[in-house]
Amino acid sequence: MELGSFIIKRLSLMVLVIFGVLIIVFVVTRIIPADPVGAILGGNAPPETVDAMRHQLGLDKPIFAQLLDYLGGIFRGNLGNSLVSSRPVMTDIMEFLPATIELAISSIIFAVVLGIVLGLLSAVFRNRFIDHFSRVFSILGISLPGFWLGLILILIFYYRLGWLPSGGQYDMFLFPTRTTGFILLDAAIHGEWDVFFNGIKHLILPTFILGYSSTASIARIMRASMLDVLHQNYIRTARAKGLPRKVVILRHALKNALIPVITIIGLEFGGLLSGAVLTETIFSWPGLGRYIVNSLLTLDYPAISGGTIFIALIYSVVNLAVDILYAAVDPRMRS
Amino acid sequence: MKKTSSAADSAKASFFKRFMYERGPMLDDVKHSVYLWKKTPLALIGTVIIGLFLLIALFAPLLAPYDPIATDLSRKLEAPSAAHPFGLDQFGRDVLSRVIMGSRIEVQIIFIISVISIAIGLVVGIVAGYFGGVVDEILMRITDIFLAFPRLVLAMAFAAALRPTLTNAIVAISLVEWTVYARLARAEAIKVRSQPYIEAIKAVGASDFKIMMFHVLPMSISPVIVQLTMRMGTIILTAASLGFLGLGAQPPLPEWGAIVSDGRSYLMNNWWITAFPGMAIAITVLGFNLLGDGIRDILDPRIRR
Amino acid sequence: MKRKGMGLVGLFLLVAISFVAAANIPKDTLVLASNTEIFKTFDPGVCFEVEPSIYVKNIYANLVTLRVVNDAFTPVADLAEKWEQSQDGKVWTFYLRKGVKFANGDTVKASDVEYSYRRAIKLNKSPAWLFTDTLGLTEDSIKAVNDTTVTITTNGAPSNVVLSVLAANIGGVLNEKEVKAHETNGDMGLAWLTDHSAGAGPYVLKEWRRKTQIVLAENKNYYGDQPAIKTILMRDVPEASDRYLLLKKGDVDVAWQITVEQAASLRDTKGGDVSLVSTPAQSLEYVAVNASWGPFKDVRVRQAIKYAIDYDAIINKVREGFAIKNQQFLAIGYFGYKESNPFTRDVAKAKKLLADAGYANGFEVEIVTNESEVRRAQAVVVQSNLADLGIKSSIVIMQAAQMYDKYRNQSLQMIVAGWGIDYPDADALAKPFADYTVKQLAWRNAWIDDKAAAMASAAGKEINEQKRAQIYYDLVKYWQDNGPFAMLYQPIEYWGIRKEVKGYEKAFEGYNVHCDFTLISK
Amino acid sequence: MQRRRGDLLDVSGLKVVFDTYAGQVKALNGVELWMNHGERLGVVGETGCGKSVTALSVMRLIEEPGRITGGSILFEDRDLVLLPENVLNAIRGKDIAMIFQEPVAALNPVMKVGAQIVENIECQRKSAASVQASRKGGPASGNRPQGRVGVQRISSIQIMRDMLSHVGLDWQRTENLYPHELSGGMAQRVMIAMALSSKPKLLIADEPTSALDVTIQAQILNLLNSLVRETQTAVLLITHAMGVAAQFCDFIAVMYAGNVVEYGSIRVIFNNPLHPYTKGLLKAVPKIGKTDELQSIPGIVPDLIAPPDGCRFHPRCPYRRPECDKAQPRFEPARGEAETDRHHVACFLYQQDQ
Repeated sequence: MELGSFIIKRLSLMVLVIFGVLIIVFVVTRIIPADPVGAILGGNAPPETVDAMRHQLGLDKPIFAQLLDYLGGIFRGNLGNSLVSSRPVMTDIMEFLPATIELAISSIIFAVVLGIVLGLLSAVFRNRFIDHFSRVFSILGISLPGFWLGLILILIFYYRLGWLPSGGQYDMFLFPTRTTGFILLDAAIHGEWDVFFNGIKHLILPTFILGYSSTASIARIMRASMLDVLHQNYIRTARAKGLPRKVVILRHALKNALIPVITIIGLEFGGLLSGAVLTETIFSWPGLGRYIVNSLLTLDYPAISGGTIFIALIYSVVNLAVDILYAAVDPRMRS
Repeated sequence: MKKTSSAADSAKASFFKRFMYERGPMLDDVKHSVYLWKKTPLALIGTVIIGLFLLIALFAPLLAPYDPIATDLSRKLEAPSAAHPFGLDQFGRDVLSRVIMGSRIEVQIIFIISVISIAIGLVVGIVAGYFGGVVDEILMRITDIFLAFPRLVLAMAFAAALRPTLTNAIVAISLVEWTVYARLARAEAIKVRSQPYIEAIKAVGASDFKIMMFHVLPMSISPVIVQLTMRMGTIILTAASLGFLGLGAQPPLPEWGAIVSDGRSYLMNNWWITAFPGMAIAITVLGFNLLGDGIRDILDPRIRR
Repeated sequence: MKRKGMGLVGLFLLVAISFVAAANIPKDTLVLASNTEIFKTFDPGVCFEVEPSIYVKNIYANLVTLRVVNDAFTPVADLAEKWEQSQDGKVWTFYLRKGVKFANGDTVKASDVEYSYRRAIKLNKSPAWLFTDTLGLTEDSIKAVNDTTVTITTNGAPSNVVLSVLAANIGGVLNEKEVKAHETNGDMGLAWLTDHSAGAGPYVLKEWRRKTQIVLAENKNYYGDQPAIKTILMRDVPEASDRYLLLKKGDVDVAWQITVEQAASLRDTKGGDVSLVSTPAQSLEYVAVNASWGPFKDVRVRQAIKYAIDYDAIINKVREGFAIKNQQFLAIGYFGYKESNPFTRDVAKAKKLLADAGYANGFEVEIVTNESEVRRAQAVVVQSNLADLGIKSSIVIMQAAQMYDKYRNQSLQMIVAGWGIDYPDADALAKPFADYTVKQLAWRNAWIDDKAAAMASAAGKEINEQKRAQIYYDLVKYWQDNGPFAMLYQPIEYWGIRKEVKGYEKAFEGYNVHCDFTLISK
Repeated sequence: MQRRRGDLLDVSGLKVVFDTYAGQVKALNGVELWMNHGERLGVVGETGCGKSVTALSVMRLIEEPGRITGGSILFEDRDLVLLPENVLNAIRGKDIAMIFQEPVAALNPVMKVGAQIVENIECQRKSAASVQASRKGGPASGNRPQGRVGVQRISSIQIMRDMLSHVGLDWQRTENLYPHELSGGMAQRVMIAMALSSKPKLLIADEPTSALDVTIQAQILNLLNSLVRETQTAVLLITHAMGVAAQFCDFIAVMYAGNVVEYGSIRVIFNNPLHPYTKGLLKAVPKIGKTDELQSIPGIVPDLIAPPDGCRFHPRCPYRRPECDKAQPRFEPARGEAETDRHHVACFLYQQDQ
């Protein structure tokens, strides 16, 4: 019941924020210095064609009318047509979104599982080898530029060793049946196990590159949080009960230590979405991140606004989910 | 004469004693910090790295053996040699010189972004926290809106919209970074506002501006600085990422991310173009992270005890 | 429980890794690696980009097509088996080949031609000006007389121009019935044709997974010989280094858009599994100055710039030799082309010209170019060349969209750019480069020269070939002396290919005006 | 080995140090105290004198960077200092239970309080079973109910509910609450219910009332009093309030800077305090009906990193003698007191061989 009202409050806040997001995105796309028409027509088109195109896109209207058009369009689920692909931006996004979500989910699972395990071991075996290893691993994770590391890993694992593919979602000559757009899910649904395992193989490097820095942050937070929790009075109480160390750690410390970790999973997801932009570029991943980068480079403003709005939307929804999860895990949050 | 001087001495001594006594806890604190510093070798390594980084940036024109922008196409893509330890790039420029001169750009990026984002963050945070109510609500919702974007994505959008140059990348990152400090400053301002002495100062007739300036601001600075050292690594990475995507510094500026981006087509045959600037980014960010970790550990009461 | 889970995950990964064994590329399949971002549509009425045009040409048949004969483009029959021109040269009649079928089995009729051309004009997309401006067509200009005869009424453009335009993408013939079946909201099939095909060319578009791959399959109903390559798969690989790696590892047959350095290393290493194919490109690289801006108003300053540039360094170093020196606006092999390269780097001469113009101490100028690596490198060379004259220049890199926007407004001082040829006729070059009234390059650089404009215009209308050639010859001379352009070179296109690929060279001989996948085999 | 002075607990010569940045904090410097089954011993002293450290040491709950460097803690027949962790776990919670100063913080914030009590009951069952198994039916220990392995969880829940009712809480309302939903007093009742649910032989109460409102303090003490009276549980009460100790305990150990300076029955401590520190402490306690000014002990608690040589109290001691900073006074029985009062003191004023 309390949780319900919390969710409602949080949701209404999110609606407000999303509205702000729309305005910011509009402003951003309208301060673009170049005439997007140049982007569509390329270098050879004569000025008459350019003017016609401007009119066609409604760019000759006053700015306020453009804003209304834009907001009206969005509320009807119409993000406009991409200047580059000439397709509705919504169609483009729906085509590229599953790949990004697939990569993001696989990375966040990787990051959360490995991060928590490393952080936990690190705190429990403080100043032992595993702690030093995990800390070095973590500090490198947040220090190494992913775009650079990615290039190097391709060189090693694809070119030198030949163990992993260099990029893409699956090998060529595979023509996966598509239902949902999620390669692995579709492959599983249709029993195309060659596609499934091929997809997994293609996921390994990008997942590592994308998830590494999150793994590192989560491990660091987990370690600090665990060390903090281990000093709490209730841990002493648990020990005073005569519970074995393992039980004290897993039953009493872990859940408490996870609470701050949960809050940063939301933030880390933002980091993942940011990172996806780079990772997708390096690993030829057909996702939304690359779509946005290309839109930015070609100043395809409907695509920029659509893509950014979607990313912000996903991020907000994930943060909402994390907040709810947080409330569900920590009883103190509920009242 | 002698007497007076000794009196002065003793006055001085007593002043010193009093000073020491009053500042005792603070000095203990400093001692403690130095102790913790020494005890965490990683923080020490971080300090050394950042020290070197700053020195290199400071003396870059003296250290760089060649002009980082001068091209010599006849010698392009030469492998590392004694004369050019990091090799030559696709324009025949000395990679070492570019990396060294690049450190200046990184320092510039960090410095300007810090100043801008802290300035915005402090103003927004302090005003929101100090006044509370509707002002707080509005400012914090604006902050939330900025936080609703993954940082790099928003920075990319700003950078592209403003058109990609180093300056604009700096502005773009600042526009994204300030939220961090706004939240910190707000928390501090709320803490300070509820202190009884603020009521007293108000009763005496101090203006809101004065209170914010002389009482809230100083309290907010130190958590902001701590946060800053921890975010510097991220700032460099963000700037480098923008550079890598072609949305940041533009050639021939030797910004490290841009160098990696430019050289990535040469990765296979001419690894040195990307390897060295990439390592420079990694090491510098590592240094900042180690330093930030150290500072956090030292100031964190939980770890202190 | 937990341990079992871990074991499962481990097993899973092992199985996944064991699928590593690379699939060999079948004999009847050609795999290309390219950055496919440039692909926006496969609609012949819309598509106007270089690489996608090649695909469109292999999917759609036109009335006529171009072949390279003796190094020059020559129109040859395609869907039309013969054609004739009226006395005044304005009305063209085309007679269609009989029994030709579209890929879906429908017969190609004159009404399909009429529909396709009218559609292109009505859509008024990027290439539409070729029909409307160059040929002066309106919707009424195209008429299907009967099932196999179609007439086209032009503005009297020279026959080479007309046939070249008809052979371009926009002249691709669509299956009217199929397109109409896929119309949504009266868009004339615009949405559907973006990623579907309805043509009569040797291939059909089988699949386009954006940012993943583009797959062409043979058209079983093609009227000509069935191609040796049944499937052409283009993998989207945005990074040049990845493309090169894939090629070297044999995971692709051909790599497009590799860097000049990679290309040079392929060219210089003989006898490997990978070699290089190259052909002159249908484009020109140039440096241009704004003739209405400050010092560049003076023709001597413009000439000084032309003598300052180190053309050889750009050709041999920046392009690694993948360029042909060509200092006029006519491309090699084009009507009226005669080799004419009067400019070489001569700092003394350039300095004297500057001093005569009153700029002995130089001036400051902004050089604009776009993100392309080669362009940037060229700008850097030009920058240092200008520095030798005392001209201080700064390089501003803009995104293409922004650069063209400013360029159109005549608001750039100096630019390093290129011009892709729209159709293979001298007219497609002379007008943009010399005739400011068409508001193309001459206009953008504010070179308002009525004499040059008049000559370009006259040449465009002249039906007598000898006279026409003479006008171009004079125009080139006048333009080289007075114009705002320093032509750097005509690029050479190149591709890295595996040794088992045969006939690629022949197929890409006419790149990008003409390119025929059916000539490739393995 | 010296004679056991108490049949339940005998702490002797207990030394604990903490390694910190500034040096080694010598927190306990040879603590001496003992008690029999069912007795109540109060440990009093100023903040930082080592009371809580003593309590934690008995449970062997001293954590890094602290460690026990000497002495023994005999509990019944075993020296807790020497026992391995797994054997200790069988004693903790079962034979010795503990309640803490800040009851809310001492409860796991993400577990319902009922579950936390049940956990304790189950834990004791398991360890009882394993102890019995390891002892192969050796002497069954004391007054605990005989648990069997696999006893239904239901019965644990029942015990939990009984215990909650016992400490005056409505179990229906309380068992599903989280710690943050409890007041301090309720939380301490929960802690008491938890601690006593296993019927321990010794309950260590570390300042159980200090963090509570004054009115609640009395309630909790009364509750504790009645409960331990019923079960004859021995209590080691750590407190800084002499009054509380006087009300509740049979014996008192006065601690100063890591040492027990005086030990004895309530009667002797209050009527015949010997150690100057005890005297000072008593003067600092307000008494109803007396108008004397409250006296505080001049000076501050010494720095335990570099404690004063000799008797640690000597810098503040009004009766300081020359030998006081030379050596540590021995902890010896006071002369002329009844054996049952166990009056011991560590002060040169009363040193016998002088």
